[in-house]
Amino acid sequence: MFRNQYDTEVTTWSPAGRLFQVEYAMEAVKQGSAAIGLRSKTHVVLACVNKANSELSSHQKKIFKVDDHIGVAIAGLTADGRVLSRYMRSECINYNYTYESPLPVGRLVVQLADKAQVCTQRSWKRPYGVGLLVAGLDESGAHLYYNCPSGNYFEYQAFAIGSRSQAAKTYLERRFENFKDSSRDDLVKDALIATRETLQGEKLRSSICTIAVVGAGEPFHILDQETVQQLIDAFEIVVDDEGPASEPGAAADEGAAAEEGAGTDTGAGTDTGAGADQGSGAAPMEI
Amino acid sequence: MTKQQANWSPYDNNGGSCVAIAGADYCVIAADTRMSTGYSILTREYSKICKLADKSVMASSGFQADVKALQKLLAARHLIYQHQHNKQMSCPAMAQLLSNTLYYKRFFPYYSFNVLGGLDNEGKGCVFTYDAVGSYERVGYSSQGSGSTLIMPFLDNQLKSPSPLLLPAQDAVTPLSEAEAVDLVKTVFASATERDIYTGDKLEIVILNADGIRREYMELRKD
Amino acid sequence: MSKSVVDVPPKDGFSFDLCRRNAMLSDKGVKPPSYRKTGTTIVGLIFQDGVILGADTRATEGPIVCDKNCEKIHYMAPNIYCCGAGTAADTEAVTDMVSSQLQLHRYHTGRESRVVTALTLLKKHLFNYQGYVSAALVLGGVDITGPHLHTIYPHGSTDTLPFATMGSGSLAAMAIFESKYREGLTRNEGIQLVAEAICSGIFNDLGSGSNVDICVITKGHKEYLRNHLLPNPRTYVNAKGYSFSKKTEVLLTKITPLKEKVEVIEGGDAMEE
Amino acid sequence: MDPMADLNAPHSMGTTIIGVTYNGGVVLGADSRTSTGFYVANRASDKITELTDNVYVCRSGSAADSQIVSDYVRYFLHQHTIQLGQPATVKVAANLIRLLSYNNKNMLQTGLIVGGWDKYEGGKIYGVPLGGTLIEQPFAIGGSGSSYLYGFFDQAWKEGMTRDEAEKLVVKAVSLAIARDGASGGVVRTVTINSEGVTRNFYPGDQLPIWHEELEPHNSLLDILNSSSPEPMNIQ
Amino acid sequence: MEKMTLQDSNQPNNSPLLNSEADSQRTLYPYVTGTSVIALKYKDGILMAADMGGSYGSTLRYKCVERIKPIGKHSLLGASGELSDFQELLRYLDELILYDNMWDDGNSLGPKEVHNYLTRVMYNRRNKFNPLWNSLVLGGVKNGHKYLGMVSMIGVNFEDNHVATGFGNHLARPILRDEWHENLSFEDGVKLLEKCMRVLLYRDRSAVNKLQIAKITEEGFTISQPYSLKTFWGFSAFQNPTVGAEGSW
Amino acid sequence: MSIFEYNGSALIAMVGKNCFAIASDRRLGVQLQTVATDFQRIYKIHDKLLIGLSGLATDAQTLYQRLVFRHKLYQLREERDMRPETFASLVSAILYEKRFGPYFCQPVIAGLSDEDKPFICTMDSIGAKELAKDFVVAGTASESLYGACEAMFKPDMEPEELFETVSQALLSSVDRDCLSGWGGHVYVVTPTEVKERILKGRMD
Repeated sequence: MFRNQYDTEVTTWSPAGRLFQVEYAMEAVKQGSAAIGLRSKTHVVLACVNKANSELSSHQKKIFKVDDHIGVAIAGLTADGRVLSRYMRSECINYNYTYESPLPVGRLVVQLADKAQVCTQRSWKRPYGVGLLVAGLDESGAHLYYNCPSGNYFEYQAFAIGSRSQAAKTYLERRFENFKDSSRDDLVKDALIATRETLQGEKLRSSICTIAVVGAGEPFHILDQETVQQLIDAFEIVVDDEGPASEPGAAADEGAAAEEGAGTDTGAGTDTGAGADQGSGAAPMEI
Repeated sequence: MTKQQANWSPYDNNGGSCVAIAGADYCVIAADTRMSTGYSILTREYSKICKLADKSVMASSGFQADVKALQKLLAARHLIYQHQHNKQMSCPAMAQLLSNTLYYKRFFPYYSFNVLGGLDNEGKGCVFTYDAVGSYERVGYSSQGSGSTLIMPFLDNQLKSPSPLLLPAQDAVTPLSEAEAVDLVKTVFASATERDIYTGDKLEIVILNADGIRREYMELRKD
Repeated sequence: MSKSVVDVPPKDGFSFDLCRRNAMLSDKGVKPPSYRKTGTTIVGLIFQDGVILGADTRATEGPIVCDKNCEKIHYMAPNIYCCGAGTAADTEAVTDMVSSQLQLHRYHTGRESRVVTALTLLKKHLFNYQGYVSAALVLGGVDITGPHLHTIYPHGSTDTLPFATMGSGSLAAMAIFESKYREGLTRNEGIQLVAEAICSGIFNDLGSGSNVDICVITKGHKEYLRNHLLPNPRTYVNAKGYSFSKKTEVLLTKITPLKEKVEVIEGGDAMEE
Repeated sequence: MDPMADLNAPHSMGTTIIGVTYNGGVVLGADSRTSTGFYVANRASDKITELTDNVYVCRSGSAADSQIVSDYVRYFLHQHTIQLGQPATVKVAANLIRLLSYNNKNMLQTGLIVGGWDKYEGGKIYGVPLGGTLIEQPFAIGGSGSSYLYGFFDQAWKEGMTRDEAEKLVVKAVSLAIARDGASGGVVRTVTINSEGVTRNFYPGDQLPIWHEELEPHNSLLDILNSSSPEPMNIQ
Repeated sequence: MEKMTLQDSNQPNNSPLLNSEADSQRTLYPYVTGTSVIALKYKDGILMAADMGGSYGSTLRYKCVERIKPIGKHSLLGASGELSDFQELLRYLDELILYDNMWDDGNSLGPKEVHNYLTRVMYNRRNKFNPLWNSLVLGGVKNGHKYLGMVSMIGVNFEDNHVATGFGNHLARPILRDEWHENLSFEDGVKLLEKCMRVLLYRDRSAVNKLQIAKITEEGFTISQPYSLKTFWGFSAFQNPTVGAEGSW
Repeated sequence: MSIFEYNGSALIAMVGKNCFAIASDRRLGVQLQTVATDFQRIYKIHDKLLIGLSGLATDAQTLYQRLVFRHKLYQLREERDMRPETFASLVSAILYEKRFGPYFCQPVIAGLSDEDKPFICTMDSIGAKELAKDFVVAGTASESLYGACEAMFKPDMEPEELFETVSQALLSSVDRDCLSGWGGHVYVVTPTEVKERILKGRMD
């Protein structure tokens, strides 16, 4: 990114039709440590990498429970994320008060996106510098959404945001077709592997990642560290054993995924496209 | 044209009685399930007991719409508390919240008569009893609602707690075992149903102890 | 002290000497007392050989049941009975009064009382008090002209019906009658239907409760089925019973043996002799 | 909203009562509903009461008051008949009613229509509304249902009807009032009095004419569903 | 110390707070009113019955008022009480359902949600001393769950297997409590409702002999054409009540 | 305030095996102020017939005088004591006579009839009799008493057990009623003796 005369106001267009302030905000998302989400028909798993600011500090919380059926993982400005998740919580509580039923995930996501959009159109406001992966369950099934600072939102089968998320995305793109029918535990395992991808060689430990699950019969909750460590230990052994052997198969999967990518992902064809776009570095604002 | 219907009242009394008894390591909360207005029964199966948190349960009688609003408000407040503090509210905390919530409507009160029962931080049973505008007290046992005047003397007789003025302060919990307490609750409700027309149909008993929460039902007179 | 205060049995009618004082009290904001009501479901129907009357047995005072098994089917004459709803004292008194008038009338004429006679006496009394004597009655009986069933309202109006209900449970009972009554019921069907109507009042109206009383009157015969059904037993009795943890403290005891009294009387007799 | 609220209200007859003269006598008509508040206490009451063999009265207003008035008048008329040795005239009956109504106007809430036949004046109708005014009329209507009938009678009544015409008119009028007045309902009763005596007629509630926005009754919706098209219920 | 008991709230008009009848917008007493609505659960869903009368005081002024309306895909609403308030409420619900449909996301408001919404509306209006003068019955089926609930004018709400408003609570529910069971077929359900409606017709002064029965199942709702019920007046005691005892009544 | 609450009172009568107990509290108040702490509410009509009068104390005393008078007349005329049933009818008639201007007084009558069968009865202030087989209560604490008695009553109690039950019911009930209290006054009547006891209770 470069500085130019069109990027000082959020409401100022560039001649190329871009809003640089908004794009900068989306850059903030990329700065944040990675957050990953993936879903099956019945479950959604969120995972994130915990990165402490300094050796001396603890890491910041990046996964928030919104309601029993909704949770978010954030990447970017944690402070903004906190505010937004508080907003989402109160929306859920209000909806529940009026209808005594859970707020459909999609509707919450739209409301959230609308809220973000307002900040892209007011000169005295600043776009939120946070991307949110919204995981939720409603009567139409499990959902995973990505809300970005521009006010856009996308539904995904699986997605990753934040720094070094590309590696995770590559892994997910390779495997996402299986997710739809995979079990909860497999989903968690995939989430952990994807998380490991973003670590670039650093060893995956429960202390640097957080996992949360929501699904049928299972209210949104963050897995405690011990459980996560056990899971990691379990599959690290397996992966160590199977790792090399599974590699070729995985490569074949990748090819298939690339071919079918746009077509197969039900109900989210365009979204996958957008994901691909983003992967290639274009601004995801065209939609 | 008759104008007699114009006498509109924002309150109604939907009747019912509630009892709570605190023991050393348990708490029993009970209420009947009759909902009535005037001389007619609206439904025979309306639970007056509401679980507010893992270790606090409220039983309320009075005006059902107010009770419902109160329960919903407390549920929402408790959710916010959980989000903020990442834990369940303790029973004494809930007791204070309930009091504040009731007093907030001092001049257009919730017409609800509540007992709050639960386990405190030490796992001891606790019962809080309220008036409609939030005055409350921690006691060893209490009853509220249309049959409370019938129930209270017998509870006094069986469970009389030490005077709150004694020094050093003594525990208000009752000396009964859990099974005895449940039995006592059944007796007082069977007795109250004999004489109070607004109490009846079915008794719902909620028992809180270290193992968690348990529900029991017993049939009452249906007339 | 005027002689009327320390009285011999009153001639007739009510005494109003406390009215002014009580009115003064209620002017000062003292609430007038509430009386024992029989919230009540009472019903009656005509079947093929006569009349069946039915009643519940609950008496209430506000929200409290003060009598769980009271009698609401009052005797009027050997062939006439009357169910009462409303203020308990009024129904009791008005039926007692009329039944004694009927008795006298029978002594006088030597004939069986007629239902219309009872009806007229009742409505006359109630109309006189313009609804202040609040008795709502279902009057039934069989006389020389056949079976009759009437309802009498507190203001003194009366109706003649093949099936009738009164009291706070009258709607619940009427719902049963309106959907099931037909002409020419047999005795058993009639009892069954009356019991059903009373039960409907017992279970749907809070002012009515406890047991079902039934009275069957046929030509020259009557049968009073007190507590025909007992549908509401107490649901729970503690097996062990309760003990009292602390005995009551007695300050003073005074014992008066009653034997002595008997002796005194005997002594008196002895003296007389 | 509580419909039980006034169940203890005095039991009154929001009523439709009608008296009509025709060329040989009179026809009296009434509905049969007695209500306390919104509850129908009696759906088949008889509001046309015999005073003597040749004079009847239609009662409206408080049931207790109208019953007591007619009880007294019947008693007086019986005495009167015995003393005179011949039937009382309609006028005498009407006057007795007037007397009671007028002298106790603060106590009584009742409006009555007296109708009958006597050999001196033939068929006569007298209205005695609240307060005790006595008015001889060719036809009289009363009760709460009468407010729906003034226009109809102004249009439909004519002098010198036959007995059949008069009876039809009365039944039609009462059924019209039943259709519009919630306080009137049930069956239609008529009493025809002429030189030959008295005839009572009974028109049950399910055989009354059908008026605006009313439908032919059925046993059950199921009958309609079975008889009509295979389409079970018309889907909206 | 004295505890607040509020036992005397039967006379709330003593409080100046509750006595502000000056505001003219609110329904102080009903003008055009509908009488009872009855509804019950049956084997496949919900059946609801209401007559079509609109009373104006004691005048039966309108006889073609539909008091049962569908709300969204899954619910039926029946109303007794002031009809203008009912219409206002339908307007709210139309908006609610329209907004709900506009999401087009596969989620929709079921009977439970609508019932709860209605409860909130009624309760809020009573809190403002401006009640909607209605008793509402809400029934519906969604995802195999039958739902039947009621809301009163002041927000009292509950669910049951059968409900009735107004006079129905006194005259119909005794019959329903006696005869209702889980596995009622459609035919038996209709017959039971008709039995209740007939009793109401005999005994409720403002009932009109023209009614509709509506049903709602998983497949959708249907509302019957208006029709009338046969009534019975043939008891000999009705023909001549005073036979054998002239001078009685 | 209801006029019945002016002086405050609690009355109870209970049946045991061939015996009965009748008990009252001892407080006389003027609304919330206590005036006397040894007030008598239970009066003897004859050895085996007692009447307790709750409600307005002035009416209770007047009524008692009238009843004694009528009973004495009866004794003179009949040369015997009234049976409890007869006496109850008499009280009922006297009360109903003032239907429209009643004594603010609710009586509890307890007696042993000729065959030593216990008889208890209460009525409202206009004489609607309630004959019970187990217990009857009256006064400002009546609701509490109903509740207590329903839970404590057992059929066929012996005199001492009956005394204990009545006393416990009375004391625990008046403790929940601020208008009655200050101990209790209990009569247990068996065919052979009348045992009158004064109970210690809370004095507030």
